[in-house]
Amino acid sequence: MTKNERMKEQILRTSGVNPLKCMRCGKCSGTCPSYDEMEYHPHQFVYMVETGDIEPLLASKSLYKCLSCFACVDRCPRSVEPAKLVEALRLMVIRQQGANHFKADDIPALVDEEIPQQLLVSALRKYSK
Amino acid sequence: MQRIGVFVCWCGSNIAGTVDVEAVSEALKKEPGVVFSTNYQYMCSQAGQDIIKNAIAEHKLSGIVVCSCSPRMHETTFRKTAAAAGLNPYMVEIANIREQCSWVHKDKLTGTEKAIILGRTAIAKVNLNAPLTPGESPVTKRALVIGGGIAGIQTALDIADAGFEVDIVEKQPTIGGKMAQLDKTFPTLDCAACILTPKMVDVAQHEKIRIFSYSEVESVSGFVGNFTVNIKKKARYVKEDVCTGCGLCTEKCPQKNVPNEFNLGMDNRRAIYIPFAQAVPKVATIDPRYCTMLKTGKCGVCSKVCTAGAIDYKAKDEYIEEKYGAIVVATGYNPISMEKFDEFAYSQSKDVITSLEFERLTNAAGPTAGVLLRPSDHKHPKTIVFVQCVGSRCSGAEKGKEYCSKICCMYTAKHAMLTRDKYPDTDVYVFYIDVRTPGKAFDEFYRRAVEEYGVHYIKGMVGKVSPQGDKLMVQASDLLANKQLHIEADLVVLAAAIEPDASARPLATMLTASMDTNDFFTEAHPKLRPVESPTAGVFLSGTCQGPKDIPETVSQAGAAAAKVIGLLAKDKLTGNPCVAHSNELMCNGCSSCERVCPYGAITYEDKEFRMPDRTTRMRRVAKVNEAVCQGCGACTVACPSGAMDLKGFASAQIMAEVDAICK
Amino acid sequence: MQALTREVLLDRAKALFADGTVDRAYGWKRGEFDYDVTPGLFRSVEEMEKEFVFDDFCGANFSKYLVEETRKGEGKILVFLKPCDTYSFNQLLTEHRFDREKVYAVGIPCEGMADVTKLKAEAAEGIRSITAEKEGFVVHTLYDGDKTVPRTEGLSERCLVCKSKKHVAYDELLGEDGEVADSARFDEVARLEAMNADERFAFWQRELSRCIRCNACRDVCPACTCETCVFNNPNSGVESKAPVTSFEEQMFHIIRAFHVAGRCTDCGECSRVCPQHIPLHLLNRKFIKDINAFYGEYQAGAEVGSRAPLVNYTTADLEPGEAVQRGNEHA
Amino acid sequence: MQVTEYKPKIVAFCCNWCSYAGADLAGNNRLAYPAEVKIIRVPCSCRVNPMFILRAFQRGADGVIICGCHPGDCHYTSGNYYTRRRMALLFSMLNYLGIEKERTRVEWVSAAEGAKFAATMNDFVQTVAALGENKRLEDLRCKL
Repeated sequence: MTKNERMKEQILRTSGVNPLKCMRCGKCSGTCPSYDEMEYHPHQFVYMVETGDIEPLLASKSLYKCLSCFACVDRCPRSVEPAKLVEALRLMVIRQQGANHFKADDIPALVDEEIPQQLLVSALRKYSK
Repeated sequence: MQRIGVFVCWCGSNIAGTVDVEAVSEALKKEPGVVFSTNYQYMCSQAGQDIIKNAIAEHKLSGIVVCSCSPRMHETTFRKTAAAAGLNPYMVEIANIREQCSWVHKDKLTGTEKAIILGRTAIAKVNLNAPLTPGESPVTKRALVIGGGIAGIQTALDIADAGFEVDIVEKQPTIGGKMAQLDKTFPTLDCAACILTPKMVDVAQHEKIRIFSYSEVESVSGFVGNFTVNIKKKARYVKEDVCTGCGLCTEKCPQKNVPNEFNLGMDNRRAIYIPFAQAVPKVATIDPRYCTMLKTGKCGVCSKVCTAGAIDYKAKDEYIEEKYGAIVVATGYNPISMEKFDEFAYSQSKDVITSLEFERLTNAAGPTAGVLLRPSDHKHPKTIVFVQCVGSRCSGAEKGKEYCSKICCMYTAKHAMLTRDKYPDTDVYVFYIDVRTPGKAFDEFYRRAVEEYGVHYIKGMVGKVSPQGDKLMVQASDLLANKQLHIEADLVVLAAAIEPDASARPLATMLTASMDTNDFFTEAHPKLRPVESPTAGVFLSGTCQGPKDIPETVSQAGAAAAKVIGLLAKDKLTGNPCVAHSNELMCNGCSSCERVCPYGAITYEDKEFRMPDRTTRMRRVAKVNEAVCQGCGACTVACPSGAMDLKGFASAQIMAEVDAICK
Repeated sequence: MQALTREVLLDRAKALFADGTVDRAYGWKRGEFDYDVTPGLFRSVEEMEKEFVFDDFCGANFSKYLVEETRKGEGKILVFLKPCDTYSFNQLLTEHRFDREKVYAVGIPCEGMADVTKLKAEAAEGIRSITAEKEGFVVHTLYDGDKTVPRTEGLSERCLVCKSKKHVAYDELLGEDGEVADSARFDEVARLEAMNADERFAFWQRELSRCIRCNACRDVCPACTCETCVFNNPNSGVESKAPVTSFEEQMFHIIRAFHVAGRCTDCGECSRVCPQHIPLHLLNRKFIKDINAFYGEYQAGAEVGSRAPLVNYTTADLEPGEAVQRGNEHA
Repeated sequence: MQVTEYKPKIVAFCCNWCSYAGADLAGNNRLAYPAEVKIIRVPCSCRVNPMFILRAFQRGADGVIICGCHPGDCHYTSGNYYTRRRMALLFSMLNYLGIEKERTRVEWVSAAEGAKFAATMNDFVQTVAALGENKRLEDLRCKL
């Protein structure tokens, strides 16, 4: 098993996503609010994981542009759930770094009426192991 | 003791690949009753059948076991072979060593072992087989067609033209179905009404056809050749034979605000109405949900203006019972509800419409007299976005339908093309996942839309539609350009998936016809018997069986008609001899069997029995009507004494099979 | 003590013979011992005067005998029916097993019948007779004098959990009619259900392995009136007459219970007559309990013509898998 | 004595119209399931007499499964509804007698459910194999 295959295997296991279900309609990318900020778009995440092209994704800032709004998960006609792939990839990065950048205990200090709660949840998804 | 011949088929390598056929035929030679055993490459071939015939003659076989493919495939074939060699066809048993052995097991030893057991089981059964002779039942030479759309119309016309009587039951006040609502038809672009309405008139005028419009099937009993159907003629409060269809009532009725279902609610009709100008039968119908007279007893305008005196506020539902030899299901389809697809803002904006609504907007008889105007402000839309596969090809039932609705690619191309043709200043975008155009002149048609009419086909899906002011902001992906598009549209048209009509499910239950998970009727064989239901005497026409376009529907309608004609042309049907049979000596007359019989095939009579002491005694015993019995066997288990048994599937036979398997 | 005496019944029978209503009668007949009562067919008043008895040992249910007897002769048969017997009577009518016109049914109240085995066990040997007195059953013995057993201890199990003192069929009623009782008859079934599978298996092995295959349970059962019983039919695949194997533990009683499922009125005759004291009624009651739980309360024989649960269905019935789970919930 | 891997004997009663066709479809699609499963074709699941099931156990079967059309889809309208009641009561009774409840099963398999047929059989064989041999209902004389 090559390194990419191993990583793919791990991503599929942690995310529970089966990219083979994708019919390449692009609705995830059509629906994504961060689309223009991203180097790789939701449908590309799915396709690149499927082909085992994981390393460019891990290195891309696109991972952190995803707002975890889950619109792509909600609207995907095939129940592929691209955002879960994004989360798994982020988790992989954090695990490779071996550090937990954000813990649940940190949240109460950050709660502020101005900050949407979803942002905190999203941050937790992005930066914690 | 039987003299049994065993014939093991290789089915090329299909069986021989996983089963040692030589070993099987050798092993089965030793089974009780077996006097001959052989194997051959293709038992179903002429040469294979000749081996069987010769063996029957040469070894005076009284029963045969063919170890081959499923009995559902070739049982009939081998029964005919046996009959041709003078052996009763019901002395044939099949051991299914292909579908249920060689194809599901990989290891040859395992496969061979199992094949021997399956062969042994069939031998055990055939040892107890008895020759059977099928009974006969008469055929009622009249067909019922359920549904009066193009499928039902075509089937009815074809059957009637062959000289048989046909009744059409249509739940709407008029026949015509969905096709009557369409504007043009792809790929020739002829007007739907121009080709449909003459057929509707033909139906109305055909002396062999009766139309029960505004009617529904209430119950079905009986069996192939002998169905009894109860039809409910809903009260339309207008005497059908008196109404001239002048339409005066529909103009004078004061109740003006009834959503017009023919135009999908995009305009209004009156409480008394004729769905459209070419309706057949062209008679008015009062909608009791809206009629003031029916609701409050005050009004009566229609009755006053009707010079023919056709209005009858006291009308009641009528029930008609009729006998039929065959039933054709042609219940059609509906677009699915768009409620679950919030992202397309269907329920938020009037300017997000389905393709069927678009048909009405472009139809000369539609709410805008054929001028393409936005439903919200009646302005010409300048930018139109078509979204394909809405609710089709989804995973899981909660999202939509798993299947491809088949017709959307083509009608969307048609809509896009016609829009560009009539209004060249309009920008037309079509978002597609794949464009599927298998069909005669279909791809050419789609290419014309792109190349000649300049429709923008974009590979990608719309993610979101949000109404902003009088515009619709369409956010979509362009997969080939790897861009996200934001289009300011005036009209969004959704190619909604199609689903079987809701009436199909209860109808299937009444007909005991099977359905798939999507509520499409199942065909008897997906390839070889596509217009027959597995239930004998029930045939399928049109989209009730699966998504299809008009040409396919018409050809299936004709095929169903041909099957019906083939059935009705017979004077008698040979029945299934595998029917229940009661041993009078053991029968208690307890009525348990009668209670579980779904066909009412069991009756009782008092019969005189001679007792061992030479006295006679009257006893109540069960009698099976063999023409009515379908051979399910429910009675055999309900019978406490075991007097009831099933020919061909006798308790002793099944227990012999059990023993052979467990040996 | 029964509410009615032998004399009340006998007087009524005499009158019915006298006015020609009936020409024979089913009643309880004196046996070798006074507690050893057998069912008997009486053809005259004289026979009845001599041998007819009615006391606390008259458990036998005559319904089944009517199947054969009504086919003989033209006259009517008098039959005495205790409340529980009337259910069997109706069930047989539902199954068209005899001609109602040939029977004159007299309903009689029942205060419960004695379990002779239980009473005999009270005194080891030398039993002269057993009588029912106000204070309970009195066992008269040769060596130890009289021994009194409280009534509740001497009654049959089926009477202790009596399901109904109401007659559901009769031409005339002697004495008072009672009510359908709120019975605890399923408690024992529930106790078994609460065991684990191994314990249940052990229990039933212990019980059923004692079966000597005398067929008394079948022969007495008012639901077993088949023209040819499957166990006697060489073509049924389950024919067997003698207790040669494990067939009794494994097959016979299950098949028998299933055959009468939905038709068994829970009259308890099978257990009463079993010489090995196998609690056969616990098989039938399991079916009744399950039927009540799965498909709604159903009492076989409560009304003539009712549709038995096994020849009926609803589209919403529970699945067999769930049934096994539910059947284990000893509610 | 030779030690062989224990393979349960499974008798599967399949109704002709749905489940037998479903089994054929599993074959058409080459969906593997253990060879221990042997199918007996019956016109309808309601043809299956409880006596057949007991017979199978008596003769040494380790598991018996009955497959029929889904409720409401019976080719004979109501056959499988009777099956459902009969088997519900029979299985509950067998369980009451201490027979392992996992040895009996009813499953509705349509003609279109080849995959379900194979999956059901795989699961059932596994379940029964885990229980080991049927000792409680087998009549050893039948082995002679």
